[in-house]
Amino acid sequence: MVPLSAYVAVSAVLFATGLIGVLIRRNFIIVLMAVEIMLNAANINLVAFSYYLESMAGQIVALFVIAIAAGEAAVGLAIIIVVFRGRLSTNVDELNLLKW
Amino acid sequence: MADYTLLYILFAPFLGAIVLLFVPNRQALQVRLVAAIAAGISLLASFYLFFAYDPVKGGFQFVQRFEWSKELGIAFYLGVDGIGTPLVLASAILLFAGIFISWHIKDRTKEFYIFLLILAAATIGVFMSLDLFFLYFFYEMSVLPMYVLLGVWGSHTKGYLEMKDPEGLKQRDSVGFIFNFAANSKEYAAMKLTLFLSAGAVVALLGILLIYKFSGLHTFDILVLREQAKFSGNLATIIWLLVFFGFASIAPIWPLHSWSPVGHAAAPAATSMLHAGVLMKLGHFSIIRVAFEILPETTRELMPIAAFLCVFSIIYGGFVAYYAKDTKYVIGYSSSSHMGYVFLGMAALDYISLSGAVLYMFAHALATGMLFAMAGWVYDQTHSRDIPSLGGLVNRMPFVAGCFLVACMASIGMPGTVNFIAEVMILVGSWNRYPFQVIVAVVGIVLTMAYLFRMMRGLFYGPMDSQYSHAHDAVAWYDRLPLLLMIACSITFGIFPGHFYNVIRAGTDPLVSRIMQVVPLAAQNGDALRVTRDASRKQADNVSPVARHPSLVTRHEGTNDL
Amino acid sequence: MFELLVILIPVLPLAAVLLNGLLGSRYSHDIAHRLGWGSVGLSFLCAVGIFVETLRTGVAREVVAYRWIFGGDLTVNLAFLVDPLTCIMMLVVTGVGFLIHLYSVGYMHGEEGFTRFFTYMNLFMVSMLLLVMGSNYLVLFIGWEGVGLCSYLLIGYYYDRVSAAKAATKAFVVNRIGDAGFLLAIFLIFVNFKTLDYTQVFAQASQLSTGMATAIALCLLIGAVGKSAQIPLYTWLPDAMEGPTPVSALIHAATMVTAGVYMIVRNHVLYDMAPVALTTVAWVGGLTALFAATIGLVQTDIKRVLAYSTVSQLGYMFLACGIGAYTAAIFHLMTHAFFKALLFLSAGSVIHALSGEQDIRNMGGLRSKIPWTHALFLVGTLAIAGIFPLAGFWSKDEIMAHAFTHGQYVLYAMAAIGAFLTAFYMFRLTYLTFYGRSRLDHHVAEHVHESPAVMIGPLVVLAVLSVIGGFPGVPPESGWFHHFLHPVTVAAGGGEEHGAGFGLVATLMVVATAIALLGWGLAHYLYSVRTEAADNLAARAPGAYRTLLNKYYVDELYDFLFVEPAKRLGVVWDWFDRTVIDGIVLGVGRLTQSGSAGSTWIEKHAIYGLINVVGYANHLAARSWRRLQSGKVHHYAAIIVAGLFILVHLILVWWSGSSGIGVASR
Amino acid sequence: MVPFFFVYFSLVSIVAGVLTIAFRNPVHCGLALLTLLLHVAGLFVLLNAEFLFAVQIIVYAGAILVLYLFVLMLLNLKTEERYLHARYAVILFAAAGICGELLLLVLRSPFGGLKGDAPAEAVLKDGASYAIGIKMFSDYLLPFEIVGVFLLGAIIGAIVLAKTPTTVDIEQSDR
Repeated sequence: MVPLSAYVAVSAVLFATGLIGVLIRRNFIIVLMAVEIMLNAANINLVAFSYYLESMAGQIVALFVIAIAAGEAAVGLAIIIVVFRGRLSTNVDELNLLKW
Repeated sequence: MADYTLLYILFAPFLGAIVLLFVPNRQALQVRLVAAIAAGISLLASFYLFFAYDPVKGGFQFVQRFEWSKELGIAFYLGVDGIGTPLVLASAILLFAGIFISWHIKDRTKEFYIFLLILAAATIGVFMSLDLFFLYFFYEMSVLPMYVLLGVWGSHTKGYLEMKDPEGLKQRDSVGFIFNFAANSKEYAAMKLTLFLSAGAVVALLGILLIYKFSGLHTFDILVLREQAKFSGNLATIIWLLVFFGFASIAPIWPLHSWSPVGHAAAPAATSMLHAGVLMKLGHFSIIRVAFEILPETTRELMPIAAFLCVFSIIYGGFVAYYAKDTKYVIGYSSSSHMGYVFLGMAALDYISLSGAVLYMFAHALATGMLFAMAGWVYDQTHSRDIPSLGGLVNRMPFVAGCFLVACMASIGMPGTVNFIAEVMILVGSWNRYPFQVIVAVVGIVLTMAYLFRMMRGLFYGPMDSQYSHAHDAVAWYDRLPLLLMIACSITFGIFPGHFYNVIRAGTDPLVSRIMQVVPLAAQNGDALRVTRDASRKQADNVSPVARHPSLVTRHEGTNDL
Repeated sequence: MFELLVILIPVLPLAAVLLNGLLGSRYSHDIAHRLGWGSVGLSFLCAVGIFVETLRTGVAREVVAYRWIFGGDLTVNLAFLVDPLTCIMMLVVTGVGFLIHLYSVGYMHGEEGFTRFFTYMNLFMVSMLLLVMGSNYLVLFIGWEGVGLCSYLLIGYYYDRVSAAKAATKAFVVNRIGDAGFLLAIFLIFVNFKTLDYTQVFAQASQLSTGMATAIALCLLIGAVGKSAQIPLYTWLPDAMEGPTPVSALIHAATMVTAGVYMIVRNHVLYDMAPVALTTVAWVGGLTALFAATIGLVQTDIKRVLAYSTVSQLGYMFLACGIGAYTAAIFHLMTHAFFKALLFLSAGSVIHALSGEQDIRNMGGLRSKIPWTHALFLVGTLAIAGIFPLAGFWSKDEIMAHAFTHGQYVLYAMAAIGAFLTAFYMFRLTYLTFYGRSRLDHHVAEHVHESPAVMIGPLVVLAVLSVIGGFPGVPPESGWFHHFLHPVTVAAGGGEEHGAGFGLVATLMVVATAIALLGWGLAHYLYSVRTEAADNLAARAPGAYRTLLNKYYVDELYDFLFVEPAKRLGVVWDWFDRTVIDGIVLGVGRLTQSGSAGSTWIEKHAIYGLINVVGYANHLAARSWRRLQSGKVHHYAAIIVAGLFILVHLILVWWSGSSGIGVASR
Repeated sequence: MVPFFFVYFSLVSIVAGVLTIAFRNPVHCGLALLTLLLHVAGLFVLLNAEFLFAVQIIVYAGAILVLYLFVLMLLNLKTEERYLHARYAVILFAAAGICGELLLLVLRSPFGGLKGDAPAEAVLKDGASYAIGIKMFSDYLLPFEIVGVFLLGAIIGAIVLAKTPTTVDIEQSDR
C-alpha cells in the first residue's frame, strides 16, 4: 500500500520543479510548460486526497483544473503569438510593458 | 401606486452609458445623440417629478424600495422630499446642458460621455437615496469619475509648460515641491481632488458606520434611524463631527476647500458645471440627510461651527476670487464663497433660511453652471483663461457675452433670477440668529459683484487682441440650447417661485420643527421612548415603507417619537 | 379696468423689451424704435388715466399683479401701490421717458446696436416703473437693482471704449455698495415688522424704538446716497457721462438718480421717527449741493458740468427731505426732471451738431448756427438758475424758503450760495457754448447743422414744461401740488406747518431771484462782456487796450478776490474728490487687493503646503516602492512565490503556533 | 505490484519534469512534458481515477501539448544561447531551499480531512466515470457551467488576440 505522503511528496517535488522552471527559464513557452507541470502536481495531490479521503470532489476539481489549463494554454499561447508578432521574441526579460 | 419616475431619472443615464459602450467611437454624432437622449429622458422625468410632487402632502414621495440585504439591513430605497426634488431637477438640467456644452469634444468622445453620464446619475442617486448605504455608495461613485474626467480631458493651468522642462521636473521632485502652488497639471488637480474627496468620504463613512453600529437597529434606513435612533452626548458629538466634516469637504467649507479651484480650473467645461453645480451640493445635502435627520439635537448644538466657518468661506473665497487672474479660478473661488451662504442658511436652522439654502443650491447650480459653460466656451475659442490677456470678445461673441452677463446677474442675485429669492430668504431667515454673518454676507454680495464684473470687463469689453479674431460665437442650436435652457430656468423660477417655494417648504418645515422643538420633549420621556421604539419596530415589519413616514403617521400626536 | 391699466404700465415696455431683445435682429431699426417709444407712450397714456382716476377719487389703491413668494411667514406679492406720489412719479417717468425715447430715435440714428439701445432703455423703463409703483420693499428693491443694471448696460453701451467699460463697472459697484445698505434696511424692517408691505410697515411704525428707526433710516440712506449720487458716493455719476446722451438725460438726470429721493419720501414715516437720520439727510444734501456746484465751476466738458449740476440739484432734494419738506422735494424732483432733461438733450443736440465734440473750450458762437438748440438750452438754463417765473424758481425757492422759515439758517445759506453758483456756472456754460467768438475746429465748423425735427420736437415740449412746470406748486406750500400730495407726505401725527407769512415768502422770493440774477450777471460779465471788450480793444488801439487792460486788473482783483478762490476751492475740492475720496475708494480697493494677496499667500503656503506635505510623503514612499513594478514577469513571479511562501508559513504559524521549520522538525 | 508502478511512474515523472525545464531546445522540452503527462496519467490509474486518466491523455497529451508544439513550430524558434535566467543559480538555490522546506512540511503534516462517501469499493463497483458524472451534474453543476463559459471566453479571447490586425483596426486603435 502506497502511503498518501508518497503521493504528496511526488506532487511537491513536481511542483517545485515547475516553480523553478517558471523562475529560471527565459523562453515564454517553456515558462508556460512549467506552469503545466505545476498544475499537474496539483492534480496529483487532488486525486490522491480524493482517493484517501473517499470523496469524489477531488477528482472533479482536478477535472476543472485540466479545463482551466486548457484555457490558459490557449490564451497564453495567443498572447505569445501577438507579442512575437510585434517583437519577434518570446524572451520573458524583454517583455516589460507592464512597467508603470 | 407604482410610480417609477425615480427609477427613470436614475437609470436613464446609466442605461445611456451602457448603450454607449456598444456605439462605435467613430460615430461621434450617434454617441452624442445617445447621451443627449438619455439625459433628455432624465430631464423630462425630473420636470415631471418636480411638478408632480405634492407639497400639501409633503414627506417622501415616489418611494421605491427593494430589499438588498436583509442580514445587513440594506435596502435599495429611493424617495424624494422637498429638499431632494429641486436638487434632482438641478442635476438633470445640468447634465442635459453639460452634454450639449461638451458637443465639441473630439478626443475619445464615447468614453467622455460615459463617465459624464455615470457622474451625473450617481449624483442624482445621492439625492434620492433613503438608505445610508446607498447614499454613500452613490456618493463615492460620483466622485471617482471626476478623476478620469479631469485626468484625461482636463486642461493644464497656465504655467504648466514651465513645469515640464528639466529644471521644472527637478523642482517638482525636490522637497520644494511641497510649497509649489498647485503643480498646475491636470493630473495633479485630478489626484488632489480625488484624494481629498475620498478622504472626506471615508471620514463620513466612519460616521455612518458608527451610526449603524451604535444605533442598535441594524439598519441603514434613514427613516427608521431618524425615528428610532438615539445617541448620547459624546458619541453623538463624535458622529456629528465626522459626518459634518466628512461631507463638508465636498461642500466645500473653508479650510477644506483647496481642491475645488484647482479641480475646477483643470476640468473640462461640462465637468466643472456638474461639479460646481451639483456635486458640491452633495455635501450640504448629505449633511441635511444624515446629520440633520438623524442627529437633530446635536445639530442644534453644533451647527454654530458652520456659522463660524461660513464667514471665512464667504469673505476669503471672495477676496481670493478678486485676486485671481484665471477665469475658472475666479468662478471656482466664487463657488466656494457662495457655498458659504448655503452653510449660513443651514446654520441658522430657521424655516425661511433653510428653505433659502436649498433654493440657493438650485439657483447656484444654474448660475455657476452658466458661468462655467461660458468660461469653457471662451477657453475653447481662445485657448486662454488668463483674464488680463483677454478682452473685447463681445465683438466676436455677442451671444456668449450676453449669456455671461445674465449669468453674472444671476450670480450676484439680481432680482428676477431665482438666486435673488434664495439670497433674500437666506439673509432674512438668518438675521435673527446671526446678524453679524448676515452683514458679512451682504458685504460678500458686493464683493461678488466686484470680481464678477471685473472679469466680465476683462473678458468681453475693451479692445480685442487680434490673435483672437478667429474666435466664434455660439451659433449652432446645440451650442445655444443649454445656455438658453439654464437662463430660462433661472428666470422662470425667479419670477414664478410659488410652487418651488412650497415644495421646498414641504421638505424643510418638518425638519426644522424636529430640530428646534420636538427634541427636548422626547428627551424627557425616556421610558415612553423605549416602548414606542419597540412598538414601531414591530410596526416596521408589517407596514409598507411609505406608511412609516412620519408626516403620514401624524408625527405631532406623539411628542416622544424621536 | 383700473387694475388692468396699472398692470399695463410696466407690462407694455416689458413686452417691447422681449420683442426687441429676442427678435430685434430679425427686423429693421424702424420697427424697433417704434416699439420702443410706442410702448412707453402707451404707458404714459395709461399713467394719465390712472392719474385722472386718482385725482377724481383721491384714494390710494393697491393692485396685486400676482403672488410672488408666498407661504406661511414670508409672503411677498408683486403688487403696485397707486397713490398720489406714485402718480406723480409715474407721470414723470413715463412722460419724460417717452420724450427721451423719441429724441433717441434721431440721436442714435445709424449707431451700431440701435435695437440693443432701445431694448435697454425699455428695460430701464420697466425697472423704474417697478421701483416707483411697487407696494412693498422687495418690489422696490427689484426696480432698484434693475435700474442699476440698466445703468450699467447703458453706460457701457460703447463697450469697446475702456473708459466706458470702467465707468460702467464703477457705477454698478458704487451703486451696489448702496444696495448693500438698502438690503440691510430691508432685513431690519422684515425682522421688526414681519412684513415688507409699505402700508403695514407704516401702520406699525409707531411701535418702533427710536434707535431701531434710526438704524433703518440710516441704512436706507446709504442706499439712497448710492443711487442718488450724494456725498460720499457721488463719484460715479460724472463718469457715467460716458454713456450716450439720452441715457444721461433719462437715467442720470431725470429718473434713476431721483430714486433715492423718492425712497426717502416714501419712507418718511420712518424718517420722521428718527430725527438724527433726518438731520443727516439734510446735511448730506446741503453739503452735496454746495460741493458739487463748486466743482461745476471749473469743468470744461459740457456733459460733466451738467452732471455736477445734477448732483448739486439732487442735494437740494435731499436737503428738502432732511428739513421735512417732502412735497418740496418731490416738486423739485419733477421740475428738475423737466429742465435737466431739456438741458442734457440740448447738450446732446449740440454734441450731435458738432460731430461729437464735448469740450466747451472748443465751442462758442453757436447761437446763429443752431438757433433752436440755443433757444431751448437758454430756457433750460433760465429754469435751473431759478429765474422767475420758470419751473426751477418755484421749486428751489420753496426749498430755501422752507429752510429759512424752519430756522435752518446754515442750510439756507448753503442752499443760497449753491443757487448763486448754479446760476453762475450754467450761464458760463451757455456763454461759452453759444456766444462769443467761435473756437471751433474748422473741420467741425463746416458740418455744423441743426438737429432733425424728431429731436427738436421733444425738446420743445420739455422747454414748455420747464416754463410752466412750476405753476402747480404756486402759491408755495399751499399750491395744487401740495394738496394733491398731502395724504402721502404728511405723517399721520402732524402736518406741514404753514407758519410763514406772505411778506416773508415774498421777500425770500425776491432774494432768491436776486441771487440767481447776480450769478447770471457775473457770468455775463466774465464770459460775455469782458471777452467782447477785449476783442474790440485788441482791434482798435493799443492805448485804449491798455486802459481796458487796467480795467482788466480790476477784473483780476475780482478774480483774485472772488472767482479765483471759488475756482481754487473748486480745484481743491476736485482734487479732494480725486485724491481723498477716490483715494478712499481706491484705498479700499488696495486693501481688498492686499487682503486678497494675503489670503492667496495663506492659501499658497499654509493650506496648500500642509496638503502637499501629505502628498509629498506619499510621493516619496511611492518612489521607493515603484521599483517593485519592474514590469518583468520574472519579478512578479518571484514576488508571488515569496508571498506564497510567507502565506503558507503564516497559516502554519496560525495553526500550530510555531514556524514551518518548527513544525517540520517536530 | 502497485508500489512498483508507483515508484516507476513517480520517478519518470520527476525526471521528465526536470528535463522539461532543463532542455535547451523547446521541442525537446515539449516531448519531455509529454512523457511527464503520460506518467502522471499512470499515477491516476493507481488512484482509481480512470476517467481522469483518460481525460489527462486526451486533453493534455492530445490537445494541449499539440497546441504547444504547433505554436513552437509556427514561431520557428531557434535554440537560444542563454536559455536560463541571468541569476538562475541564486533562484535555483533559493527555490530549492524553499521547496525543500515545503517538502518537509507536507510530509510532516497530519493530512487530516473529512472522509467522503465514496470509498474505493463503491467507486470500483459502478466505475469512476459514473461516480464523477453523478457528482458533477448534481452537486457541481454550477461550477461546471461556469467552466464551460470560461472555456468559451478563452476560445473567443484566443481568437481575438491572435487575429491578424486589419488596417481599420489600426486606425481605430490610434484614436
